[in-house]
Amino acid sequence: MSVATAPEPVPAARHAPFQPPGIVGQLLRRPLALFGLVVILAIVVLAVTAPWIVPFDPNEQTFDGLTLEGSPLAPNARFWLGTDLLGRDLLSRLLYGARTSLLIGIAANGIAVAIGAFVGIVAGFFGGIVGAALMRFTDLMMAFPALLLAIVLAALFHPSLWIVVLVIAMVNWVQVARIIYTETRSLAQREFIEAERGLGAGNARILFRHVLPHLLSTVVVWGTLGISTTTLLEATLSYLGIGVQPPTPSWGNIIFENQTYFTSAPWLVFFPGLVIILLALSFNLVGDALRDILDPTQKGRH
Amino acid sequence: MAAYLLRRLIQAVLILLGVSIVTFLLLFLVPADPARQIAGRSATPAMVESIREQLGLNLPIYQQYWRYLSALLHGDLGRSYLQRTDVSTLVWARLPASLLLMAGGIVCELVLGLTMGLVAALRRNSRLDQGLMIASFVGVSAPQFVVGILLLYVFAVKLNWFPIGGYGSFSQLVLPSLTLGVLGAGWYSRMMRSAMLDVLRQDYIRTARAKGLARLRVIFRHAVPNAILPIVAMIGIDVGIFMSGIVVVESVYGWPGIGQLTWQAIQRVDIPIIMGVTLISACAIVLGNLLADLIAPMIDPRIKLR
Amino acid sequence: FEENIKQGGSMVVTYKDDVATLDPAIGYDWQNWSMIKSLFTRLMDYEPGTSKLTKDLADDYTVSPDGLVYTFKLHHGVKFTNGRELTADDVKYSLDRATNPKTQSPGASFFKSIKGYDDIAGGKADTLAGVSVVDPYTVKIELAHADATILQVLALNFASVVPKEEVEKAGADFGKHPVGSGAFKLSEWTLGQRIVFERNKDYFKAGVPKLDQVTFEVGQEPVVALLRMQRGEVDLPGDGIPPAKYMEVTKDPAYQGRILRTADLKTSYITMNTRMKPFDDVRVRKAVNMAINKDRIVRVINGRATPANQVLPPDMPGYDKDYKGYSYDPAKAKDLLKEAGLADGFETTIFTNNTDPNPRITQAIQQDLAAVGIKATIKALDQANVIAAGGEPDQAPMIWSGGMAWGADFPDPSDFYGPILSCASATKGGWNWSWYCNKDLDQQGLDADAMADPAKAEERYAKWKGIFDKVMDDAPWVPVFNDARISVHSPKIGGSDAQFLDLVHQPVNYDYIYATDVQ
Amino acid sequence: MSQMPATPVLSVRDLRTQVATPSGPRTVVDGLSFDLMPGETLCIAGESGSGKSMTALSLMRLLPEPMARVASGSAIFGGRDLMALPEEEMRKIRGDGIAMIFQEPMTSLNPVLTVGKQLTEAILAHRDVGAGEARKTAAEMLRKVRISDPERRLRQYPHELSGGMRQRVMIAMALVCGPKVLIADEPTTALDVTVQAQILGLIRDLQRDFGTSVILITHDMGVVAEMANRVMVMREGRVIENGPVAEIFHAPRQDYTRELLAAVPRLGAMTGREGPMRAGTVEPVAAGRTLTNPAPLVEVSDLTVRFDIKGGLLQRTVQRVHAVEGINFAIRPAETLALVGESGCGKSTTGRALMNLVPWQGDIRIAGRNTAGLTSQTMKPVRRDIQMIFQDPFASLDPRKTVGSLVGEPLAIHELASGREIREKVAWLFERVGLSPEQMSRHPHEFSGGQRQRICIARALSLSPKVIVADESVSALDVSVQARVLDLLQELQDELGISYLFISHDMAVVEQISHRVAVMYLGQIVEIGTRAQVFEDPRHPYTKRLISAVPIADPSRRREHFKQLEGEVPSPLWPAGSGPERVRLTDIGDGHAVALNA
Ligand SMILES: Nc1ncnc2c1ncn2[C@@H]1O[C@H](COP(=O)(O)OP(=O)(O)OP(=O)(O)O)[C@@H](O)[C@H]1O
Ligand SMILES: Nc1ncnc2c1ncn2[C@@H]1O[C@H](COP(=O)(O)OP(=O)(O)OP(=O)(O)O)[C@@H](O)[C@H]1O
Ligand SMILES: [Mg+2]
Ligand SMILES: [Mg+2]
Ligand code: NI
Repeated sequence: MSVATAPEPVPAARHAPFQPPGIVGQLLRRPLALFGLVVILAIVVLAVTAPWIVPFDPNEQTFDGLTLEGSPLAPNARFWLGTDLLGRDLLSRLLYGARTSLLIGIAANGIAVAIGAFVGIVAGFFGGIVGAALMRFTDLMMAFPALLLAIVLAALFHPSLWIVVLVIAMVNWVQVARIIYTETRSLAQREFIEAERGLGAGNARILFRHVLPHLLSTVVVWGTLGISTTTLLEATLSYLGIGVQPPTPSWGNIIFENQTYFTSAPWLVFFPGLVIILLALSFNLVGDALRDILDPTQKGRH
Repeated sequence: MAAYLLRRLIQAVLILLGVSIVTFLLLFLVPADPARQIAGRSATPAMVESIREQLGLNLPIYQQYWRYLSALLHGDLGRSYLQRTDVSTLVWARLPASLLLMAGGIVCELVLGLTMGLVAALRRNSRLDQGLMIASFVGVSAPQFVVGILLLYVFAVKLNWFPIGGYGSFSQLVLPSLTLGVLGAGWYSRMMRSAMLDVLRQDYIRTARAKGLARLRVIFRHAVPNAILPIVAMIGIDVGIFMSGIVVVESVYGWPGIGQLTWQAIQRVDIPIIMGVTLISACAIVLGNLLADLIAPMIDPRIKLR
Repeated sequence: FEENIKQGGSMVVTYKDDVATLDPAIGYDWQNWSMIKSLFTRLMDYEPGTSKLTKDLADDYTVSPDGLVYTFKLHHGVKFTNGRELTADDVKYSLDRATNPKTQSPGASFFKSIKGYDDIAGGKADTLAGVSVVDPYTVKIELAHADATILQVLALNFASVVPKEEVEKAGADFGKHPVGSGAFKLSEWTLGQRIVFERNKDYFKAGVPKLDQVTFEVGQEPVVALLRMQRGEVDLPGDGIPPAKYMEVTKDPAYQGRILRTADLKTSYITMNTRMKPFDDVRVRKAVNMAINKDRIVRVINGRATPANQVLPPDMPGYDKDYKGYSYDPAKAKDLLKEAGLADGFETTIFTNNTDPNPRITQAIQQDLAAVGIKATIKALDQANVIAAGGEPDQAPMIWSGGMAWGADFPDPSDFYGPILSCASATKGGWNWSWYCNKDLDQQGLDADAMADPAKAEERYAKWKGIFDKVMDDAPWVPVFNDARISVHSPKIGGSDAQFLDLVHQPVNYDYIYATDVQ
Repeated sequence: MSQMPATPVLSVRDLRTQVATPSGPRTVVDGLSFDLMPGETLCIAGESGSGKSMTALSLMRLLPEPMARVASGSAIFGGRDLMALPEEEMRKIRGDGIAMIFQEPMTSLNPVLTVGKQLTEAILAHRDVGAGEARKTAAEMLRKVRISDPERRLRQYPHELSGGMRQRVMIAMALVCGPKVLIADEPTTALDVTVQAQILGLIRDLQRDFGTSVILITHDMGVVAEMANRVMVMREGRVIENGPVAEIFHAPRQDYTRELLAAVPRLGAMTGREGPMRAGTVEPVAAGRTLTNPAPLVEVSDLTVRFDIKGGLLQRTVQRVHAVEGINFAIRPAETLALVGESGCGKSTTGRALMNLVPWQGDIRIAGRNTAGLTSQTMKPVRRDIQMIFQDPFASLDPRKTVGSLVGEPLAIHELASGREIREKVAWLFERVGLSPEQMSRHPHEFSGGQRQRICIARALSLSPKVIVADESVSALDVSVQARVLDLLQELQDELGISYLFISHDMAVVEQISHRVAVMYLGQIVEIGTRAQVFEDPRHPYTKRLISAVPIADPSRRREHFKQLEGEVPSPLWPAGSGPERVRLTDIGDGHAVALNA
C-alpha cells in the first residue's frame, strides 16, 4: 500500500501541543515556588551584601545596646530588631548569620550529596563486593541516630565552621546514598539500558551518557530539599551549643544564646526562628516544585 | 518466614556490632580523660593511675573493646563514670518515658498527617488544600526547638491550657508529643496527599465506583488502605528521626527520658552512657525498620518476605 | 529563735541536672553537695548559715601540741537510720573507704596529710594507718605533717560517716541507696525524675530538721522551674533565678522580701597559660589584666556578681581589702604590649564552657581583648573537654573558668592555692590551667599551713594574704568577678537568707528551712 | 440475525465529551448517537485515541474529573436521562442498571482486598441482603464465570490469580447484580489469544443466559467479527460508520473502514502460498529469495536459560524459573523465523540469550562465531551482526536523549563513523524507515508508538546487522500502523537480506510474514517447521489450540463454540533440583518437527 512509508502524524494527546517552558519558566508559574525563589534570592542578596548594608558591626557590643541593668533592648528606631544580650544589633547579626547558615546549608549539603551520589552510584551500578560493602556501611550509618552522631562528632573535633560543615555532611550523605542507590538500581534494570548493552555500549558509556543524566534531577531535588534539612541541623547543633563558635553569628546559635529569654525578650527567639523557618520553607517549596517538574514519571501524565 | 526473620536478626546483630565498633573508636578519640574526671580536681597522680588501672584504660583499644563487648553479651552496658551506676539501670529507668513520648509523637504525626493529607487530596486545588499544604511545609521547615519553645510559651505559659513541662499525666504528654510529631505530620500529610491523588487515579478506584459504591466507601475502603502503604514503610525510619528529636524535645520540656540522659552525658562526656544510648538507639532503629518490614505484608498482601 | 520554729510541712525543690549519686565519698556536684550534708553526719561541721567551724559528731576534740595528733570524742547514742548506733569503728571505716582508690573518690586527696595516706593511695595498704579507734567513742587521727586545714577537711562531705554493713549490702550502688545518720533519710528515688527525703526522727540534734519532707524534682529548666513556682507547684528553684528572669523577678513587687542574694565563696577568672607564648611574658599577662572591662561584664550578666581584683573572694579569710589590683586601662595595656614587642597585638584562643552565660561572657572578653589588639578565637566546648584542654601544657592559651569555676571546698585560703596555683597542680590533667609555678610561694604556703594552732589563725591568714598578693604580681589570672548567688522561694517556706544560700551547705541548708503553713 | 424488539434499553443522542488541554477544551467524543437494543451486542471499533473509552466513561459518568466532562447530549436509560441525574441516583444505576468491565485486568481490582470482599460489596451496594447471602451469591457467580473452587478464590487476593482469572472476576463483578447493559472496554486486549477466546465465549454465554445488552469496545476487528450484532466505527471522536456486522465487513461504505479492514491480517489468508506476503497487500512477495545459501546464520542448540530465585537463611537458590529449556533452532540468511507462544513462555528470554544479555547455557553460533562465555568487550564484534528490537519501543529508548543521538549511538560505540558522518548516516536511516530527518532533534516521548518502533528499527539497522531479533515489534500498534511497520521489515529483508527472529503471540501476523515458525510452550519448542507446515498441518495440540483461538475477522466464519479450558496455567517455576520434563522433537518430514511425548 502507498501508505507504507508515510510518516504517521504525531498524536496530539501524547504530549502537550506546545514546547514546555524551561525549568525556571515552570518554577515561575507556581506561586509557592516563586515565593520560595524570591525569599531565597532575597536572603542570598542580603547575605552577600551584608558587609555593606548592615547598620552595625554584628559583633560590636554597642555601648548603648544594653539598659543600665544590662537588659537587651526591644526593637526600636535605632535597633530595628532590638539588641541581644550583649547589646549587639540583632538585625546585623541576623544578616551576617544568613551568610553562615547559607554557607553551611549549601556547602555541607553539597558535600553530602556528592558523597551520597558517589556511593549510591558505585553500589547501585557496579554492585559487586565493593558495592555490597558500601551499602552495608550505609546501613550501618542509617542505624546511627543522626543527631547523636553529629553531636558526638562535633564534640570530638572542636567545632568550627568547617568542622560543622563536615559533620553535617558526614551525617546527611546517608539518605542521599540510599535514594541514589535505589534509583540507580531501578535505572540499571530499565529496558533502555539493556538496549544500550545490546548495541555494544560499555559500562562507562552507559554510566555517563545514560545513567547520570537521569540521576541529575534527583541530585538537584536533594540539593535543594537537603539545604533546608541541613540548615535545620546546623541550627539544632548550634541550639545545643556545639555549632559555629561565637561570636560568629548563625541563626541557630543566635537562638541558642537567647533561648532562655523567650519570655522576657521574645524578639530574640522570634526573629531568628522566623528566618530559619522562612529559609527552610523556601528551599522546601522550590525543591518540591523542582521534584514535580523534573520527575520523569510526571511527564506525559497530563 | 522464620528463615527470613533469622536472617534479618543476624543482619541486625552485625549492624549493631558495626555501630558499637564505630562508636567505641570515636569515643576513644575524645580528649577528656575519664580517670581524671573521676579522680577529681585535687587528685594525686597515683590516685589517677590507680583508677585508670581499675577501668582498664591502659589497655590497648582492641582489648578495651573486647572487654566491653564481652560484658555487653551479658547484658552489661558498663558503668557511668559520673553517675556511678550501671548504664542499663539508668537507661531502663528512663526508657519508658521516652517510649511514651515517641508513641505520643507517632500518634500525633499519624493523626495529624493523615487527616491533613486526606482532606487536602479530597479537596484538591482548593483554598483548603493550599492552606493545609503550606501548613505542612511550615511543619517540615520549623526546627523542633523553635516549635517546642513556641508551643510551651503559647499554650502553657500564656494560655495555661497545659502544665509547663513535667512528666506523669496525660496533659503533660500533649505538648511534647505534638512538638515531636509536627515534623512527621508535615511529611506525612504531603505523602498522604500525593499517595491519595495517585490512588484515586488508579483503575481499581474506577472499578469500585463503577460498582455503584458510595463515595465514602470508595475513599475509606478502597483508596485509603492503598495510600497508606508507603507511609507504613516510613514509620520504621521515623524511629531514627525520633531518637534525634527526643534530645531536643526532652530538654525543652524537662521530660525525663533518655534524651535528657544523653544530653547530660554528652555535656559531661560520660562515655559509657553515650555508648550505651547509641547502641540502644541503633537497636531501636534496626528493630523499627524490621518491624515496618514485617508489618508491610499484613497491609499489602502482594509483598512477600524472602 | 530557731528553737521556736515548729517542725512539719514539706517543700518541693527543682534542679536542672540529674543527681548523680548520694554516696558521700563520691558526690561532688552542685546539687548533691548539700543533699549529702543532710543525709550524713561528720566529726566537724559549720554553724548553719556561716563559715564558722563547729563540732558535730565530735562532742569534743584535743590537739597535740605539735599539731600532729587529733583525738575526737564521739557523741553517744547517734544512730544510723537503719537503727544501729554509730561508733568510732564507723568513723575509721569511712575514712579508710574515702581514701581507698577502689572507691574512686574525687575527694580522697584532701586527706593526704593524714599518716599512711600515700600507702593506701598507692595500693600498699588497705587502711589509713593514721586513723585509729581508741574505744567505741574515741577516734585518734595522726598527721604526717602539721595541717591547719585538717578540721575543715573533716567537715567535708568526703569525711561523712557511713555504716559498713549498708555499704557492703548495696555494693557499688551505695550512692543510690544511701544510709547515714543525718537530718534526713532517703525515702524514694525515681531515677531522672524525683528524689524524696523524709525527716530522720532519730536525728541526734533536737528540733532539726524543720521539714517532714523535701521533694527534689530534677531535669527542670530554671526558667520553667520559676514559672512553676509562680503557680505554686515549686517552693524553691534550686538553680536560682535564671539570668533571663532576673530583671523581671527583681522588679516584681510580688517577690519583694523573698529574693535572696549573697556573695559566693567563688571567683570567676581567666587563666593565661604561662608556658605558652606570649603569656610567658608577665607584661602580656598584666596587659590582659588591664584590658578587661569587668564592670561591663558584670552589667552583661545583669549585675549578678561583683567585680574582682584578686584571687580570693571577699568573704574568705585572707582577702585583702586594701589591694587595688589592675584597673581597667586599655591604653596602658597597649603600652605594656608594645613593651613586650607585641605592638600589633597577637592571636590567641580562649576556651569556655558552652553553657549560658559563659559563651556570652567570653564574647565580652573577646571584645575587650580586641580593643587592645589581641585577636582571640573562642572555643566553646562542654566542660569535660575544656578541663581536659586545660590539663595539657600546650592546649589552651586562655580559659574562662565560668561554669566550672573554683568554688571553695571549705572556707580556707589554702584551698585556693594548692589545687589550682601550686607547682604540684601544674601537671598533666591538673587544674592549674595557667601552669603557674612559683616554688618560693609553694614553700610559703606550706609554712603557713603548718601553723595549726588555732590561736595563730590570724597570723596564718595574713601570711596567705601576702602569698596571693605575690601571685597577682605575676598575674597568671585575670580575676573577673565574684559570683553572687540569687535565689527566690515560695511564700510557703521560710528561713534566714543565710540558710537558703548557705556558704558551706551549698546551695541550700535544707535542715533549717521550715514550712510557713505549720507555724 | 434475529428480529430486534423496537424499544432500545439505552438511547444516546448527540453525546459530546470534552477534555481540558492547555490550549482550551478539546472535543474527544463528537455528536455521538446510537440505540442499544435488548440482548444486542454493539461493538465500538476504531483506532487508539478515537474516543472509544471516553464514550464508555461518559455513559457511566466516570470521566476523570475535572479534566474531562460531558458538554452536551443525552443518554436515556429506563426513561431517565443519565446525563442529568444527580450523582446519588447515578450511583444506584452503576453496577445495577449498567455495569462496566475495564481494559486492564491486572490493575482493575483492588490489590489489598480479597476477591470475596470486592464481589460482595458490589452486591451489598444494591441489594438488601445479609453478608452471608451475598457471599453465597458471589460464589455462585464465580462458578458461572467458570472459576474453579470458588469458595477458596473468594479468600484470595487479586495478585494470586492469573490475568484471565482476574478478568473473569471482573466479569462476575459486573454481572452479579444482573445489569441490563454491560459495557466492556477492551476486555481482552491484555490477554493471550487462548484466554481471550475463553473470555469472549464467556461473555457470549452469559449474555445469552441473562439477556444483557453489551457494548463491546475493541480495536481488534477479529473480535468485532466474532462478537458483534452491530458495529460502530469511530474515528477522531466521530462515528463514521454504523451498521450490522455483516454489512460493515462485506460492504463497507467508508474508505477508512475499508483501509482498516484491509490492514487486518487474516489467519488462513495465506493458505497455499509459499513465501511470506507483504502486509496490507494481496501480492505475495517476489519469490526471488529462494534460499540459495543453506548454511545457517544463527544456530542455537540446547539453549537453556534459568533464573534463580533465592530464599531461606543463606539466600540459596530455592526455586528456578525455567524460562528456556533446551531449545534448538537455526535461522538461515534472509529468512524469517517466527517464535510464537503465550505470554511468559520464554520468547523474549530466547531473544535476550541470543544477544548475550542474560546468562545462558548451551550453544549459540552467530555468523560462525560461538558466543558462549563472551564478555561485553569480546561480544562487541558479534553485536554488529545481531541486533534486537525490544518489546516495548518506548522503554528501550533513553527518554532524555534526542532520537537522532540514539540512532547514531551504535555508530559511535563501534567507531564506525564520527561527527558529520554520523549525522548523515542517521538522516539516511531516518528516511529509510520513513521518518523525516527534521525529527532527529526530538525526544522519544514526542513520537507515536509506530514512529518509536521505526526509531528502534533504524537504530538496529545502523550497524547493518545480518540478523535482527524483533520482539513483539507490532503487537502494541494499531492495525494500520502495524501493517506499515511489517511492510517496512519485509522491505528491508528484500533489500538487505536481513534475517529475522520474529517474536510474536499474534498468529495472524506470524502467518503473514514468516518463512518458518517455532511454537514455544513453557520454555520449550513443541513444534517447528515451515509456515505452511505449521499453519496448514498443525500437529501438536498446543499449536492447534493457538490457531483455533484466534478470532477471525470475518463474521461469516464465526465460531460458535469455544473450547473452554479448566484449571490453572502451568508455571515455569520449579523447586531447585527439579525441572520440567524435556520434550523430544520428531521430524515428521521436510524439517517439520513436533513434540510427540508431551
Ligand atoms: N484524562 C484525559 N485528559 C485529557 N485527554 C484525554 C484523557 N483521556 C483521554 N484523553 C484523550 O481523549 C481522546 C480519546 O481517548 P480514548 O481513551 O477514548 O481513546 P480510545 O479510543 O479508548 O483509545 P485506546 O484504544 O488507545 O484505548 C484521546 O485523544 C485521548 O488522548
Ligand atoms: N530476570 C528474570 N528473573 C526471573 N524470571 C524471569 C526474568 N526474566 C523473565 N523471567 C521469567 O521467565 C519466563 C519467560 O519470560 P519471557 O519474558 O521470556 O516471556 P515471553 O514469552 O517473552 O512473554 P511475553 O509474551 O509476555 O513477553 C516468565 O515466566 C518470566 O516471568
Ligand atoms: Mg481505551
Ligand atoms: Mg516478551
Ligand atoms: Ni493484539
